[in-house]
Amino acid sequence: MQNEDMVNRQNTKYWKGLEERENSPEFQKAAENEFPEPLPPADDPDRFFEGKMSVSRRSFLKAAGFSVAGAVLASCNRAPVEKSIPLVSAPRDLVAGTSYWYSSTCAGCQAGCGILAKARDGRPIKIEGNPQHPLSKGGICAVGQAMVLSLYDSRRAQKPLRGGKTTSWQELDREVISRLGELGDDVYLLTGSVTSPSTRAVIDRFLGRFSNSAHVEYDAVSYSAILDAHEQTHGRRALPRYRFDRAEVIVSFNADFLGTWISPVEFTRDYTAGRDLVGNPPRISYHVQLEGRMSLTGSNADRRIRVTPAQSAAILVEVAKKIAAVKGVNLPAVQGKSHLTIDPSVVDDITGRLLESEGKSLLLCGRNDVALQRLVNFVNHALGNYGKTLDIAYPSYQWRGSDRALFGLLEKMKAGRVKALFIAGANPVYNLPDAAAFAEALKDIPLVVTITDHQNETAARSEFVCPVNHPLESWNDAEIAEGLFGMTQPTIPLLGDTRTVRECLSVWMDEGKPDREIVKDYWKKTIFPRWKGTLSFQEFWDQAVHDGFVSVQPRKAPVSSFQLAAVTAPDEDYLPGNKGYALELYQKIGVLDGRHANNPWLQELPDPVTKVTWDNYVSVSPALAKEMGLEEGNVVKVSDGVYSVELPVQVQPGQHDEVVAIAVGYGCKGTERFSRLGPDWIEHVASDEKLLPIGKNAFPFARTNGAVTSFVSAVRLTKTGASSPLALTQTHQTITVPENLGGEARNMVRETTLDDYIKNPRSGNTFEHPVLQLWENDYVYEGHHWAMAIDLGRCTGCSACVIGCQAENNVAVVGRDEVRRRREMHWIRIDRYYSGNEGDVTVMHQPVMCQHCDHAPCESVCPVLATVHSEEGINQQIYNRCVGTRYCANNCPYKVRRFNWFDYWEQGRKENLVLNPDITTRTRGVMEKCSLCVQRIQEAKAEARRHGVELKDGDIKLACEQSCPADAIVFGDMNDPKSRIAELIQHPRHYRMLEEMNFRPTVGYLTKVRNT
Amino acid sequence: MSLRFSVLRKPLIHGDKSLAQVTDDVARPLETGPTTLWWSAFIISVAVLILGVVAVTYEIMTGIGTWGLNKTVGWAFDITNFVFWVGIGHAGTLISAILFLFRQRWRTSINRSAEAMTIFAVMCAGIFPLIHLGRPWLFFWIAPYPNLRGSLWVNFRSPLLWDFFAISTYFTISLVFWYIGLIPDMATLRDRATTKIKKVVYRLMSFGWTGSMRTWHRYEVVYLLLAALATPLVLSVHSIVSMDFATSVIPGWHSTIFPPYFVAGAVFSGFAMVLTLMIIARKVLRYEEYITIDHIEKMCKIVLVTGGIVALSYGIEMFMAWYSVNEYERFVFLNRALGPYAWAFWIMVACNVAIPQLLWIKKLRRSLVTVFIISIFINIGMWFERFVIIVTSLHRDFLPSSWVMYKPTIIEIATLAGSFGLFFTLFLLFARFIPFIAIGEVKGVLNYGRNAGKSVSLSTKTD
Amino acid sequence: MDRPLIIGVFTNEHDIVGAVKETRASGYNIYDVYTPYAVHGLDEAMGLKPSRLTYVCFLFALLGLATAIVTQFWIGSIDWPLNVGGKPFNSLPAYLPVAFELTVLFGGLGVVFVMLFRSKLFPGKKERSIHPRVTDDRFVLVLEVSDAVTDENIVRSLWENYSVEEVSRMEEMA
Amino acid sequence: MDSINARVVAVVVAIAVVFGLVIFFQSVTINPLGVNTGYAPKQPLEFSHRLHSGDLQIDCQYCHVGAEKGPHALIPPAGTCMNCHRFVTAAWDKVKIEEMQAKKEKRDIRPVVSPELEKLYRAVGFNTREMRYDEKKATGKLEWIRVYNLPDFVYFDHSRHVNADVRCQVCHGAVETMERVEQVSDLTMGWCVNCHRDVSHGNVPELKGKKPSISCAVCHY
Repeated sequence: MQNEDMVNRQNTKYWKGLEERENSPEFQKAAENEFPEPLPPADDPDRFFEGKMSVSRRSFLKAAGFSVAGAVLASCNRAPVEKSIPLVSAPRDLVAGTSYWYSSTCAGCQAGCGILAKARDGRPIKIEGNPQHPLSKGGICAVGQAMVLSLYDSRRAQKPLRGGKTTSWQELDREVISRLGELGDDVYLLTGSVTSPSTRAVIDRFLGRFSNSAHVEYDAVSYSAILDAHEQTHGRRALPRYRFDRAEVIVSFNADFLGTWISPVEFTRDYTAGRDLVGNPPRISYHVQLEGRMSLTGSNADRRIRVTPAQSAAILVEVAKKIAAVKGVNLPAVQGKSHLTIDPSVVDDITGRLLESEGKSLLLCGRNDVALQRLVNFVNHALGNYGKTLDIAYPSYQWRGSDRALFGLLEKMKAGRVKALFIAGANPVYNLPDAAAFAEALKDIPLVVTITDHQNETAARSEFVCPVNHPLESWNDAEIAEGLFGMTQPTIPLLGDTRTVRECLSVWMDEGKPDREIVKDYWKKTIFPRWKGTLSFQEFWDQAVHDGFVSVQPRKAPVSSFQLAAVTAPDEDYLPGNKGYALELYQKIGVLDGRHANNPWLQELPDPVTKVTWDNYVSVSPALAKEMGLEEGNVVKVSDGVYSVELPVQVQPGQHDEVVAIAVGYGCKGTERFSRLGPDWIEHVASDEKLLPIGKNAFPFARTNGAVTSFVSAVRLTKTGASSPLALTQTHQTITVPENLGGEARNMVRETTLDDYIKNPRSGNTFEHPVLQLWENDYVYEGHHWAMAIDLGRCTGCSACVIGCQAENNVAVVGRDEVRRRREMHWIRIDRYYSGNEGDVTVMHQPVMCQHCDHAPCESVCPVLATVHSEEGINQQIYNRCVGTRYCANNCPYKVRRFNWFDYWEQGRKENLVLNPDITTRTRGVMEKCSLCVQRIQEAKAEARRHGVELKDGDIKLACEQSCPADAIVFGDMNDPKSRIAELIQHPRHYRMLEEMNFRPTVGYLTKVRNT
Repeated sequence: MSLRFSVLRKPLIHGDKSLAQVTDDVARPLETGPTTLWWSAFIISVAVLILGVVAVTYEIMTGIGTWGLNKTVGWAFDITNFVFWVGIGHAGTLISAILFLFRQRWRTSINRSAEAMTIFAVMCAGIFPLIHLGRPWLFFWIAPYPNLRGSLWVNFRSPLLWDFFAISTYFTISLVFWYIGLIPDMATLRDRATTKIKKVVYRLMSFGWTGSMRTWHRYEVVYLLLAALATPLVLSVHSIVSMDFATSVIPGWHSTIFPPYFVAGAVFSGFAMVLTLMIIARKVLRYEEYITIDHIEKMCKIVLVTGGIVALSYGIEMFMAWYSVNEYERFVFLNRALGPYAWAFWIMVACNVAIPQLLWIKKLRRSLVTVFIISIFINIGMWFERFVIIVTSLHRDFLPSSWVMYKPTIIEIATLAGSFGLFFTLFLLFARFIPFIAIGEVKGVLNYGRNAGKSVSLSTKTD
Repeated sequence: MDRPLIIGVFTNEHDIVGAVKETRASGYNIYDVYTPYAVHGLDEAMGLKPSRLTYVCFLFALLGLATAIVTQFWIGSIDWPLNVGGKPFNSLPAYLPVAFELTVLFGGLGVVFVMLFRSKLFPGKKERSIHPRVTDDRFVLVLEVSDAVTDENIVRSLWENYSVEEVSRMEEMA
Repeated sequence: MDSINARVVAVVVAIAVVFGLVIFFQSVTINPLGVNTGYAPKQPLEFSHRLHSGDLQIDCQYCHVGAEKGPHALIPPAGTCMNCHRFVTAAWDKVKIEEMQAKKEKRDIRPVVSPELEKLYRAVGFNTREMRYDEKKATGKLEWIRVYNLPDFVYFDHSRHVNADVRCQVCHGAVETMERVEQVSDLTMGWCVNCHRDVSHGNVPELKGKKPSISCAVCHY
C-alpha cells in the first residue's frame, strides 16, 4: 500500500476515523450541537426540498465562522448584524473552513467501489473515487457521487413507524421482540444482496434462533442466472471476477458492462486500460456488442450488431457450436438445426476473433437466463479464459441474489408458512415481477418489519418500519471480491433516529453492542486472522479505516471441473417466432433499479445515450416509429396482455426494429414530489397534472419461470394519440447537418480506425486551415497556463463527470419542465452523436465544458467585465458582477454557458447542506459556467505555499477529472513541459474544437480510434 | 432659395393657407376637446400598455425564465423588438437631419411627428435592453463611473457598451433636436393659450421665446449644427446596433455587410412606420393639405430605394455565404431558407422584398389604401427580419448538440404588445398636446411653389 | 429696457425684409426684428454677423472626442489593464464607437446649452411680448428711440412702402 | 408669478424623482455606500483587546485559532477564555483590595468576580464559589457581534494572508490599542485590490517580493 503517498498528498487529509475524536467529550458536544433540534418531518408533497433549518442551527454554523452555503448574494440593504456564537469548547484538530477526507466504501450499488468523502465543517459534501482502491482505482460513477445528496434527502425515513404512526425505538423493539417470542419460528429475512460480512454474521445469528428460517437475497435487476450457471458448470454459486484489462477480444451479448452491469466503474477502468493509445506500449482491445437496444456499452463497441433477444440466443448457440467443433468437444444438447436468421458471417467473425485470442478473450451475456449463461461459461471455458480474463476460483461477491430463493419464499408466503418477514434494503412490492401477489401475501403475515431508507411501497404495507442509516452515517464493511474487503466509516453523526440493519437485528437479539463494535468484533475474529501482516489488530483496524479497504490473503474456492453435461440449449422462448415486439427492460445509469429515484441529481442526469432526463419511455427504432407513424413524445400503450403502461416514445437510432426498451426504476412511490419541481411560474408545466410519480413502473413486465426472472418480454404497442414531450438535453442527434441543408459532417468530433491510425497517427485529425490573427502579440502567460485534454478514445459517456461537477460546483437542479425548455444547468455535458444510417449507427461521446479559449469570444462582448481572462489562462466568470445580458452565451461557439433563468435556490432546504461552501450559489439573472474548478486550483496553490513547496503536476485534480472512471480527462499546466497535459497537447491525436476560428481553446480532445 | 423658378414646382402645402391659418390648423386639435376616436384609440393603447407593464413586472419579479429563451437562444423577442424599435426610430432623425441638409423642404410637414415617433420608438427600444437583463436593477453598471471596486470600469470592447453610448446619445440628441424645433411652436401656443394652466405649461416649455431675429439667427445655426451632428449619428446608431451581431462569432451574425444593411433597413422600416402613422394622422387630424399625397409619394420613393438596398443586402448575404465556402455560414443561410424557421424567412422576403415592389407603380404609390397596407406589411416584414437574423442564427450554430428551437411565451408576446401600447399611447398624447406639424417651419415653406399672382407674393430678391 | 421702442408690424416676410433693408439703409439702428418663423435673408438684411456657435460646437465636439479617447486608453492600459478575450489592452478601433458618440453628444449638447445661454432662454422664462401675434403671423420691426429716431413718425412713411400694418411706440416691454 | 410657480413645480418634481431613485436603489441593491468603517458594536461582554492583546501581549492566534491553517480566524470558544479565567476572576487590584479588606475584617477572603467575567462563567457554567464546572448550568451563549463582515460572493482565506506574512494589523488595525474592536478597513473591493496592487508594485516594504494576483477568480468563485 502506498500509505505514505496518501498521507503526503498535499491537499488531501485522510482521517483515520472518527472514533478518536468521537471519544473526546469535546467532540461529543460538537456532535450534539450539530443538529440541536430534530429536523421537521416532511409532509408537503408539492415541495421537494423542505426541511427548514431552525435559527439556532444557522447560528451554529455562523458560530464557527462557517459561511452558510454562500447562498445570499444580494439584497442586503443595510448590513445586517451578524452574530457569532462560538462553541463552549471547540473540537480539537479541526480547522474550520478546511476539508477533511474520509475513505469509505460506496453503497450506491453493490459493486463496492472505494470512495473518499470530503467533509467540511462536519458535513460530507462531496464523494470522490479512492485512487488506492484495487477495483475502482479512483473512478466513481454518477450514482456513487450523488449518494452525498441522498444523505440530506429531507424525505429520508427519520423515525421508526408502527402502523404508519411515529413511534420510538424502545416501543418498536419491545413489540418486535415480544411478537417474535410469540411466533417462535417461520421467520424470514428478505434483503437485496448483502455484501457486508459482518451483517451476514449477525443475520446468521439472528435467524439461527428460529427454526424454519431463511435469509433470502434477491436483486431487483438480477444476476441470479450467472450465479446459478456457475453453480451448475463449476460447482460454485458466485459471480466470476471479470478482468477486462486482460481481454483482447470482448464479445458481449446484451451485457451493459460500461453502464450498469455488475460493477461498471471497475469494468470501465479495466476496459479503458485495455484501450490506451497514449500509454506505452499502446494497446486496444476489440469489442463486439450484440444487443437489441442501444446501450452505453453498445455505443462504445468497435462492432455493434443489432439483434433481437431470440437472434442473440441463436448466435450464442452457433458460436458455442462452432467453438465446440473446433475444440472437438461434443455438445449433444446444443446440436441440431440452426435458428440463425441473420448473416452467418457474424458468427464466423466472432468465433474467429475469439479463437485468435484464446485465453485473452471474454464472452459475456447480460441475459438473466441460466441456459444462456451456461453456454457462455462453456465458451469461456473452451477458450481457456477462466483464470485469465475471468475468475471463478477467486470470485466476486458483489451480487448474490437468488431468484429461485425469492420465488420459494413467495410460495411459502402464499401457503401461509411465513409468520414473520423482515424486509431490509429491498422494495419487493415495487420491483417484483409479480408484486401484486407479493403484496397480497404480505397481508396474511403476522409480523412484517421493513428496514428502509424511504417510505416506499413495501414500507407502506408493513406494520413496522425501521428507518435505516445512510451509508455516510454508518459503520459498515463489504466483501467485494475474494480477499478484498471494503470499509465504511461514518462521516457525520446521525441526522435522524435511524439504525443499520445489523444494529436492528442485534438489538432484537438483545446483543446490546454498538454498531461499530459489532463490525470491529467481526473483523477481529474473521478478517484479521486472514491478514498476513505484523500489525496489531488495532493498527490493522486503523489502517483499514484509513485506507477504506483491506486486501487479505484470498482463499481459492473449491471449483469443480467443468460440468459439460449441464450445458443445454436455451429455452424455446428465445428462439425466433415470437409475436409482437421484444421488450427489453434495462436500468438507466442514474436511478438504476429505482433505488435512487429520490435523488434529483440522478433524475436530472441525462441518459448517456438517449439524453432524456426525468422520465422513462419506450425506445423504438426509427423504422418502427415510421411504420407506426410515431414521433418522439407520442404516447403509446405497451401491453404484454396482463400489464400495460402508457409511456412516451423515444426514437432510438441503432435499436433493432423488433425490439422496444423501457427502463425500470421509475414510477416509484415518493417521486411524486418531483412532479412540480422547478421554478413556479405562469407557463410551468408539471410532469404530470395529477402529480403522479416520475415515469411508470416497468418491473411488472418482467417474467419469471420460478427459477429466474427474465427481463425480456413480448409486448404489443398501440398508439394513444396523446403526446408528452420528453425532457431532452440534446435534440439534434448527428454531427452532420440535415440532408436538405447541406448534409455535411462537422469536424468537432474526430475519429479514425486503428489501421489508419497505425499508418498515420494524425489520421482523422488532418484538418488544416490557415489561422488568421488580427493583432501581433498575444498575451503571454508567464506562470501557469491551465489546460485540459479529453481522450475521446477513452471516454465512454458514462456521465460520472456530470454529477462530479454538479456536486463540486453547486450546480442547480432545475426540474423536468426547465430541462424540456433546454435550460439544464450542468456545466459539463456529454454530446452524443450518431453517424451512419439510422439502423446501424456508430456513436461518439464528447464531453463539452467551457473550453477556456485564450481568445474567448464571450469576454470581448460582456459590457461589464463580468467575464475576463485570469493571469493563468482561465476564462473567469464573476457572478456578482454579471448583469445578465446573455451576450456571452450567444457568442459562445460551444454553447457551454448556463444562465440562471430563475432563482433555483431556496433557502432553508435541508438539501442545501450538501452545498460546497467554497462556491457561491448563483442567483437568478447571472451567467455561470465551468470555472476549471478554480477553487481547487486556489486551494492547491495555497496548500503548496503553506508547505513551502512547488505545485506538482497532478496535485490539482478537477472534479470531472477525478471522477472519470475511464481516466479520459487530464488537466494540468501546459507551461510545464513535463506535465501530462503538455505531453498530450503534442500527441498527434490532439485537436481543438473549431481551431480554424482561432478561439484558441485550452481544452482539447484526442481523436477516437476505433478498432474495426 | 430660388423662388423665381417655383412656378415649375408644385406648392408643398395645399389650400392656399395664410400664416394664421397654418397656426389655427395646427393648433386646432390641441385646443379642441379630444374626440371619441382619440379616446377609444387612447384607451386601447393604454390597456395594451398596461398589459405590457404587467408582463414586464412579472418578468422582473420572477426572472427572465418567463421568456422562452434557453441555453442556446439567449436573445429572441427582446433584442428583436429592440432592433425593430431602434430601426423605427431612424426615420424621424433622418427626415429632420438628412433631409434638412439636403434641403428637402417637404420634410417640414412631417418632421415634427416623425421626430416624435423617433423619440417614442427609441424609448420603446431602450426598454428592451434594460428589461432583458438578468438583473435589470443593476443596469447602471454598464455606465463607466468611478466606484469603490478599485474602480472596476466597463468593457469598451463590448458592442453592448457601444450600444449604451449610441442609444443614449441618439436619444439625447434626438430629444434635444426635437425640442429645439419645438420651442418656437411652444411660444406660439403660449401666445394663443386661453387658460392659465396652459399658459403656465407652455411658458415653462417655450423657454421665454419671443421670436427675436437675433435668437432666430443663432437658432438656425444650432439647428443646422444639430442636423449635421445627427446625420452621422443616425447612421452610427444602427451601425453600432448591427455590430452587436457583426462583431460576434456566430455565423449569420458575423458579417461585414451589417452596418449599411441595418441602416438601410432601419430607414426602410422607419419610413414605413411614418407612412402608417401619417396616413392615419392626416385623415384624423385633417392635415390633408399639409401632409399631401405628394408627401406620401415621396416617402414611398424613399421606401422603394431603401427597400432595394435591403433586398440587395439579402442577396449579398446569401451570395457571400455561398462564395465564402464557409460551411457554417452556408449552413446558416440554407437553414434560414429551408430550416424550421423558413416560414419566418419567407414572411420576411415577401414583406420586405416582394410587396414593396408594388410601389414602382405610380398609381399605387398615390393610393393611400395601398400604401397603408404596404407599409403595414413592411413593418411586419422588418420585425421578422430581425427575428430571422437573431433566432435562426442562434438556434443552430456550430455544435449540432446544442441546436434548439425557440418559442415565445405569452409574457414575451405581451411585452411586445406592451411596447406598441407605449408607443401609441405616447404618440396619441403627443398628437393631443404638442403641435403635430412644425408651425414655424411650415410657415417658412408656405410660399414654396405658390403662384406669383397671389397676395403673399414672390420677392424679386435672390439669395 | 430703459428707452422706449418704436414698433412696426408687417404681415409678410418680403415686407419685413424690405423694410429692414430700407430702415438700415436710412441709417437707423435696428433694435430687433420679431418674426413667427426664421425668415431667410433677414439676418443678412439686419447685418447680423455669422454666428460663432459653429466654433463652440467644434470645441465641444473636440472635448468629447478627447474625453472618450483619453478615458478609454487610460482605463484600458493604465488604470486596470485586463485580459479581455486575449486582445491587446489598447485597440483604437474598438474605442472608436464610444469616441464618436461622445463627440456628437458633447458637440450637440454643448452648442445647444451655449445657444440657450447666449439667448437667455431657459425653462419658465417670462417672455417679453412685443406683439401678441408675433408668434403667429406678424413680423415686427423694433427700433430703439434714439437721437436719430425720436418718433415713430420718422419711420412710418419709410415703412408704409412695405404695407406696414401698424406703427406704434412702446414705453417699455411687457 | 407663473414662472415662479413653474419653478416650484420643477423643483418639487426634481426632488421627487431624485428621492424616488434613491429609494429604488436603496431597496434593490447592496447599499452602494455600504462601507461600515468605524463599526464598533457593543459586545455581549466588555472584552478589552487593549488589555489582552496590548498589555498582556497575548498572540492574536492564541484565541483566533485557525487563521494560519484555514480560511477562518475563529471567534474563540469560551473554553479558550477559561484557560486563564479559571484562575483569573477579576482584576488584580480588586482582588488585592478584597484581600486587605478581609484581613482587616478578619474574615475569609470572598471570591472577587468581575461582572463582565460573570457573563463568561454563566455561559460555561463555572461555579466561581467552588471554582469548578457545573455543566448543567451552562447557558452556552455568548452572542458576539461580528465586526468584519464580507459578502458571500467573496472568498477570503485568512491562511493565505497569514502565510504570506501579512500582519493582522494590516487589515484589522491596531487592535491591541482598542478597548472595543472597531472596523478600520472599509472592506471594499477597491481596498482589497489596491493593497494587492501596492504589494505587487513593491510599495509595501514589509511584503516586498510578493506578487498577489488581482485576477477576479482569486476571490470570486
